[in-house]
Amino acid sequence: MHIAEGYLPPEQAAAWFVVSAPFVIHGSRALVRQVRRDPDSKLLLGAAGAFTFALSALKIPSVTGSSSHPTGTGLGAVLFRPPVMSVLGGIVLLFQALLLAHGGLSTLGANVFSMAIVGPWVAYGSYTLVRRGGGGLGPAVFAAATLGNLATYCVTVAQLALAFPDPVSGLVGALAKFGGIFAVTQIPLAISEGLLTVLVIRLLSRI
Amino acid sequence: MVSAPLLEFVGVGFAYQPKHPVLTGVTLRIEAGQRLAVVGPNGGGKTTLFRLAAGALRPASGQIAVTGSPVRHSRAGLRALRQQVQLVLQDPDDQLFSANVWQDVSFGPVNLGLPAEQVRRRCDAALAALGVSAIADRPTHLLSYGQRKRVAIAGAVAMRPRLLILDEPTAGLDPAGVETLLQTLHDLHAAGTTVVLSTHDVDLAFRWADAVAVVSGGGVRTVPTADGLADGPLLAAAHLAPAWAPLVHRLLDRIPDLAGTRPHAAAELAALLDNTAPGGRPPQGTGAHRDHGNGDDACGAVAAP
Amino acid sequence: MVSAPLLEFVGVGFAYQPKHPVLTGVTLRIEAGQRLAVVGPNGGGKTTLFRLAAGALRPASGQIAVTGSPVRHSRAGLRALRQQVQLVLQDPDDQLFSANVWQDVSFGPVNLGLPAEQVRRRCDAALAALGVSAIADRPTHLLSYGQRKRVAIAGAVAMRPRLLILDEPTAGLDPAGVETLLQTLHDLHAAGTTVVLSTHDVDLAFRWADAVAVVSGGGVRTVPTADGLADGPLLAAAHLAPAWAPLVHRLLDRIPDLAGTRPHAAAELAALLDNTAPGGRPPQGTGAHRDHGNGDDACGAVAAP
Amino acid sequence: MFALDVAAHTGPWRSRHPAEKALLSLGLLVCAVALPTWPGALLSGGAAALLLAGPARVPPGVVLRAAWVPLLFVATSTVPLLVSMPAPTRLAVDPAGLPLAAQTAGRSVAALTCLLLFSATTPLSDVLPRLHRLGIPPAVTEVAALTYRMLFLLVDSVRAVRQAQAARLGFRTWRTAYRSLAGQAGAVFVRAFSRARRLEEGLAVRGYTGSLAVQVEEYRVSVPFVVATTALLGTIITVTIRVATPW
Repeated sequence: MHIAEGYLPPEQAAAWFVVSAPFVIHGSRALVRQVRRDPDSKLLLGAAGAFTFALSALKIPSVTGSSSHPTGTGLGAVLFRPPVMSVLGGIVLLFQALLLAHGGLSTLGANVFSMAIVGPWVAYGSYTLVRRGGGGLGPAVFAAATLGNLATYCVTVAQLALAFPDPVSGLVGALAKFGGIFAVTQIPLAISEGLLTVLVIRLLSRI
Repeated sequence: MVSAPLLEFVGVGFAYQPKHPVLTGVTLRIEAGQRLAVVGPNGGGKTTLFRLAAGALRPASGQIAVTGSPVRHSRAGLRALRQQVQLVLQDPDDQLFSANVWQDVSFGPVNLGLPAEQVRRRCDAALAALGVSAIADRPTHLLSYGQRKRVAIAGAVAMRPRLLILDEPTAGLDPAGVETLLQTLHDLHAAGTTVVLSTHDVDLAFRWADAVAVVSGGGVRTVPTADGLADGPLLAAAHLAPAWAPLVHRLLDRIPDLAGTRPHAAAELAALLDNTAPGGRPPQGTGAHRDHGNGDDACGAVAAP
Repeated sequence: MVSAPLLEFVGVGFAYQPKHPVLTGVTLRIEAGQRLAVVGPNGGGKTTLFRLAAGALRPASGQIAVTGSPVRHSRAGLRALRQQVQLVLQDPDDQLFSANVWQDVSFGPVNLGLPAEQVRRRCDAALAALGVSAIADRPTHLLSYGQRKRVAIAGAVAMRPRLLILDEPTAGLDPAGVETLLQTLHDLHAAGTTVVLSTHDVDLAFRWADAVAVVSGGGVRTVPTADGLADGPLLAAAHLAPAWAPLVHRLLDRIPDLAGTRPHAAAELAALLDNTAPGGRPPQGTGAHRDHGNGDDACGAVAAP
Repeated sequence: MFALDVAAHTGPWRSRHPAEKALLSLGLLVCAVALPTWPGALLSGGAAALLLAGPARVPPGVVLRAAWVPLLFVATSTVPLLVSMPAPTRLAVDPAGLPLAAQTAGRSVAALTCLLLFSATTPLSDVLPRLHRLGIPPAVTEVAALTYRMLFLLVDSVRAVRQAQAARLGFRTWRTAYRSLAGQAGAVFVRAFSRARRLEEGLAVRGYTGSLAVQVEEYRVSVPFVVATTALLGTIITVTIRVATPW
């Protein structure tokens, strides 16, 4: 779920850039170091970015009739680790904004924070926790993808609620309103992405 | 009795972009049991024609019918079509998406909802028909290009279509690979499948097909193989070079010893020449397989010395 | 004066996996100014041979030399090699890394550290040589397959190599595309570049090349074109069909009117037949371009009626 | 493949310097977002719309198709602004939210129009190799450029595989559809990394040792274009401040 261009008030849009910047700069430094050590990894990183973008061309059938696409944050975080995903995710979100008008430039900071930072970290954390707790690959991947997607959704809702608090009940009411209106599509979608990612990882682990 | 053709296009038009039609008013009949080669320049609409036939695209105008019934593009209509017509794309990687060969070939039969035993039987048969039974448990991405091509065809064959359409099946294969594939298509045809393929190799079309469909300038013209591949203006319009074989036949008819012989491949001509050389070299078998199926152009046997 | 060949392999062996050698003891000389066609079965080692020549692989045994100096696989050695030898792979998407044609072609010259003005001049010349100047500002992903092939070749030509090696440059092109590409290669050759290409099309090799290198069974045998493509056992060992043209030449010599004529393409034979048909049809120009460069097999002009 | 990308590569502004187009459309975008929505967003959005339809000659169909998904988001997320929640279990339509809803939706639509003006006129391949001038490390811009090149190949693969699966009845039931989707993602993953490996080999042959520096086409910066852009932005800013500032 991308926040559309111009939807956030200017101060808040700018604030999310400030929040995201350290993560993206840290990720870029890691990327530059990796590329310097191994120039060929540039091509692998390009492929990883292109793969993450291409996932948005998958059409998940959804209960509400419309189809939607997976965020790919869970799969990306498990395969490529969160620091790299912050840069690759940023590149992918930029391309989605410019090639598809999904998201936007003014809202790039906010979308990067939800989809390229929080989503991957939550996914990676869930994956690690389930694995350490003795869970199998399947449950770990399911948790990573579902929780990564849900975390992205929750952050987006919080970003909208912060921008537009309810005149009566304030932030809490706004969270309930924005959370409610997107829950219909986003919660089934998170579970779908979890199931799909398990199937993908199973397929990939067999080849 | 005049029966409906297996597949029929009547006045079919199609455009990817509104103002640039790829096909305009295409009329085409594919009869059951036919071997049809589709030739034409790159970008001329061959693949579009095939995608229309397989229901992957919906015609902008005109009608497509299978055994006389118009194709409906509803879910049920497409499902019915796909059990009759299967298309194998040029790049096998576009069709291989499972972890291993067996799973990939079983994809269609499993989706048909067949019981496990029937799925197994169909896969076994399809793998055997394509000569890839031995690699059934290999991961698809570790196969050679030629093997991937055969597995992609096996996936379509496992659907047991009445019409099998292959887009450039011989592209990228070496001559030995082409021969083996032609033998396979020959066997599938003998077992009752109608086979359509596209190719840039007019000599291959000449020796394999009953009829040739020339796609160019948005239209399609179907002609019997021997006429079509000797028709200079028709070929030139489609940016095609003439085939060697029909020209060689004309040459042979001017040599008294050889008049009436009809070699369809260079190897056959080589054998013929060695057998009838003025010096009289000893005869040699060619060993190569080939088809002699041009109905209206019966092949003379290779003449004995 | 005996000068060193442009590229020479002496006893070169290579294996991707220790126990499965792809090439064993290959000896090959490519003379400056030659046009060499490399033929052989898929998986037979053609691409490996090319990668060795371009310095992308390091021979396990034996030596590769350019104009008499052994190739060193150090950074500087490879840099020197790449200014002499450029390889164009079969799939253009394996070499086009940029989304913009001009940028992609400029990669080599920029990488050589040339000043901007020289880079520009080289790119302009390379794009013009390949006939793709008009699409210099187009994105790679909107080009047709044939255009991408030409851009990939332009990228190699911009390096101004003395030896240009092309892996299956005509694969996937339609006959008109093949003719245009051959014309381009003809022009590059005329401008002083030594050109080596691999192909499955023996008739193409026959009409284009001076010499043919047959790669099979881990070894390479180089023979003059006319001998090689009429050598049945040699071709059979490499899973190749014979070429039509040399067989047709033997046939023509048995027809008194036509003896000595040497058509190299089916279109030329068609014109010849139309001009000398017993019925006497009016002569037609073939219009098609082709090479007559087989040094030891001088081409007779197409006979007048 | 992406209508906006095709428009950017074929439109009349194709050979304008990307910085000119960035100044114009991103300048308008900043005005739309940062100035008081009335009349700032209306003026900037209106200017962007006129430029799209006029000199940039972007087909209206391209704009509308691209705008559909973000407009759906704007419509959905504006609903909560029109509703208030006086108690945790009560929702009430709140006419007082109308000005904020109109302001937010208006700003978003205007900013979206400015974004479309940029993306429908400026090819990414012109932008990415120039970004290092803004201090972005070349390693990052080169990875972005490779991503841009390869994503077309991969999105093509997704489509081709989807069609091939449909031909073999891969979307007959929910169960088969999920299996097919996983197949698409798996196939694309394998394809992505085999592409990377093959490109690595292809570039090695071309002499790649770590830098993917290329020469970018030189576009002359048009002084009239820059002057006109500055004048337009200046006018929008002045008028907006005049109108929005209470005397």
